[in-house]
Amino acid sequence: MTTSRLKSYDPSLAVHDLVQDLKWDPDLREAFARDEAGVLDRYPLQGAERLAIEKRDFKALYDMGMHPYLGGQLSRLIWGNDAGGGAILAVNNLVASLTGKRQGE
Amino acid sequence: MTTSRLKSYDPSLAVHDLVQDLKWDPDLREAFARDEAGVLDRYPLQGAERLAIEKRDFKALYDMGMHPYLGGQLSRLIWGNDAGGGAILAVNNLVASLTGKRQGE
Amino acid sequence: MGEIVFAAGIPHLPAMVGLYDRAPPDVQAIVHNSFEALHAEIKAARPDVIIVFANDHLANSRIRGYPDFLIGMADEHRGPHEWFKPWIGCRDYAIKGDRNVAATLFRGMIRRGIRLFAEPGALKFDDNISVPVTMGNLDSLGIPLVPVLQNCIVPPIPEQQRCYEVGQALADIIEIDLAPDMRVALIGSGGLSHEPGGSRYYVIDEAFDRWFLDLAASGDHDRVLKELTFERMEASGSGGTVELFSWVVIMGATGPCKGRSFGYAIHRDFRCGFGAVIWDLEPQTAQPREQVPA
Amino acid sequence: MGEIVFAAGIPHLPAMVGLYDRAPPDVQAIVHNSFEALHAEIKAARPDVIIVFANDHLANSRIRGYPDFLIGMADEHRGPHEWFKPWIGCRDYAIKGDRNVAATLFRGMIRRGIRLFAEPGALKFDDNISVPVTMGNLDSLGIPLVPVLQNCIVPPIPEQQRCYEVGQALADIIEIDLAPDMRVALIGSGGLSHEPGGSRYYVIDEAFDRWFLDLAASGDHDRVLKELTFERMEASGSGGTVELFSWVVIMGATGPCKGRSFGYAIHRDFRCGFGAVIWDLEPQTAQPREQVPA
Ligand SMILES: [Fe+3]
Ligand SMILES: [Fe+3]
Repeated sequence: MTTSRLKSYDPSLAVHDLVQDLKWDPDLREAFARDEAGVLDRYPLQGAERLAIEKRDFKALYDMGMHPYLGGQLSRLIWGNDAGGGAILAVNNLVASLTGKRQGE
Repeated sequence: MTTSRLKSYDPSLAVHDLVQDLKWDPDLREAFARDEAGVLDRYPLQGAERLAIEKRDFKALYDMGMHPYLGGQLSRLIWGNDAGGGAILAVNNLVASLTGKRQGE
Repeated sequence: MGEIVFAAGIPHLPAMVGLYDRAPPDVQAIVHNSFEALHAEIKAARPDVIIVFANDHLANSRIRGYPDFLIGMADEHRGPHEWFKPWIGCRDYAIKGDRNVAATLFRGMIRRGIRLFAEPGALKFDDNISVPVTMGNLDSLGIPLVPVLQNCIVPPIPEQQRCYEVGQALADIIEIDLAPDMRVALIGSGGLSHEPGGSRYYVIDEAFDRWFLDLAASGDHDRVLKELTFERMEASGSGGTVELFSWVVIMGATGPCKGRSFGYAIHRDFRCGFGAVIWDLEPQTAQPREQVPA
Repeated sequence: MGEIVFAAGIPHLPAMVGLYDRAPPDVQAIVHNSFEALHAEIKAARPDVIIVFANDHLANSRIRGYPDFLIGMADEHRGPHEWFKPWIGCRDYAIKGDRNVAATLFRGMIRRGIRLFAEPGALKFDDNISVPVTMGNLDSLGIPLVPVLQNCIVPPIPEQQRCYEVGQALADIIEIDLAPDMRVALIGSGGLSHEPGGSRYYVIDEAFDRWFLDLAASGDHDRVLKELTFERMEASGSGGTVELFSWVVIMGATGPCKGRSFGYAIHRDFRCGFGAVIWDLEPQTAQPREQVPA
């Protein structure tokens, strides 16, 4: 039985603003690809929050209360956003991080 | 018995955006003082709505659903905003428009 | 007195667009037939406006300032928004809006105690509006569309009872506030079972989907309100299945009536079950808001 | 387990600042004594944070996208906002915020089903926060302040029952979610009878104001919930008197307890009645949320 992560998410996390800004601002996306640390510096991320982003540790992010819908979008911002390629890689890597298993194992 | 205008206000009127923009933007305020018609042109005001603004006819604005709190602020944007001077003139002119009576009559 | 002349619920899975060509023929057929029916039956119903309720997916408002319902008042709606283009893989589109209908809905909801937010400028559309418009070629019909983006995933979420009430208010506005003889088509866009961003991203709950499609077509709204709970939908895929609240808004507007489905398709790469329902409205839908006992 | 150590309701009439010097001495004395009591009793209560609920007055959000409650998360709050300076005529101020307390309130309200919006950056303050801070010299106390701006005037409005529930949730958050031993002061800022922007701009309803001050000090929350209705407040001055909903939030947080007033002042140029109440909290406020039968 999986319980809903939605109702226990933490709306105050700064990572949510990061993902929403990245979606809305192509220039920021470009800066993020070129200099991720520089972009992360602009947000009041907690230490563990920032480390989890850097390590692509979605399980840690979700455990600290990141909203999963924005988690899915963060995975696409990192690994790719095109339907037939990057987005599939993003889903696979996200699921692997959350479950500890690679797809197909 | 006066009934509340609040619950029957019309949230879709463009005059609300005009007043909120004027509060938030000193440059627009300056433009409004210099060239009111030019500023009004930027908003999708209905004919009667625009005419009422031009004629300082607050009764007409309220009857078409303007929110009275923003009406009070529009009066200060027109007649003055300082506590001891313009704001008093604004209140008096607003009340005169709404009641058909000048203050002190 | 306006009238509801068409009502449907249909999922908007983005992968169904980008990965359509790679899907098996039987899956393609169900998707194709469902959107073809959507297009043809809307056209036949001759509506003056199409109102779509759909999950906003956190695309237009900060998560820390998130409205339950947000209506698009613009004269034209364009999509998909830039970042969603490669992800959905659909064509660009532009479809007329209807500022008057949107303003009437806005005013009408507020006066009925329902907090609706309104955006006079451009909204960012992802799969929510882009999939039904492009897969159903709704932009070729020449009928204006009014989008109402809905909070299905950011707590506190308007759940089934509230969504049904919003639908009842919508019916009331159509009947009382809209211009006389205005013909209205309604679409709820979202679902079926899926878990975007979750550990069960690839899990589709076929049993739930088939149960839901039967329920939606049954016209038994007492059961809908009792059984289509947040918890049940979350168990069938967190953060995605709850988009079916958009269908509940439409059910609230039509009142109980039976529907037709065009088959159910399951395909792992879509990461979501697919199946649509078009409801058969009573002629004139005399009392659309009254709830008939089941 | 945090604790509520101070609670008060006080009006924020802007003209009371700008036109104070021209007011008669007896009016000045009541205003002065009330704010002096506010300052002194907060200081004596040694709170770690002051939380203020106050009408937003359409200063921070579009009327077409208006939140019911909006919390300021910034590390510092400055005011008054530029356009309100000449209108209020008060001095500039800067007062510490508390990001952690604000985040805890934000999270806590959302998890308790109450939609709170949050702004991490600067909020625009008018009389709502500026009057209590400058007239009460709260910025000299060195205690951080967390503002919660409230929708008192844009329908649909959270009315007395909802405001009381929000106050109960606030008490629950203070008791359960805040750091142990955290001491909290609460202020409801707004009222009494006035009608800003209305035809009765100059009308003050003395009978209502005196009735309300007695009611607020009585601790009879059953009567508050039954009698302090939107309609009654609107009858005593539209769009202004309803700010007393902010006091109801505080009452919901403290639970029933008696209060002290510092007199009632009426002065035409203030365009609003004036009178404050400080509530006497039970020592330890053991069960602040349980409602004692009247
Ligand atoms: Fe969706
Ligand atoms: Fe006020």
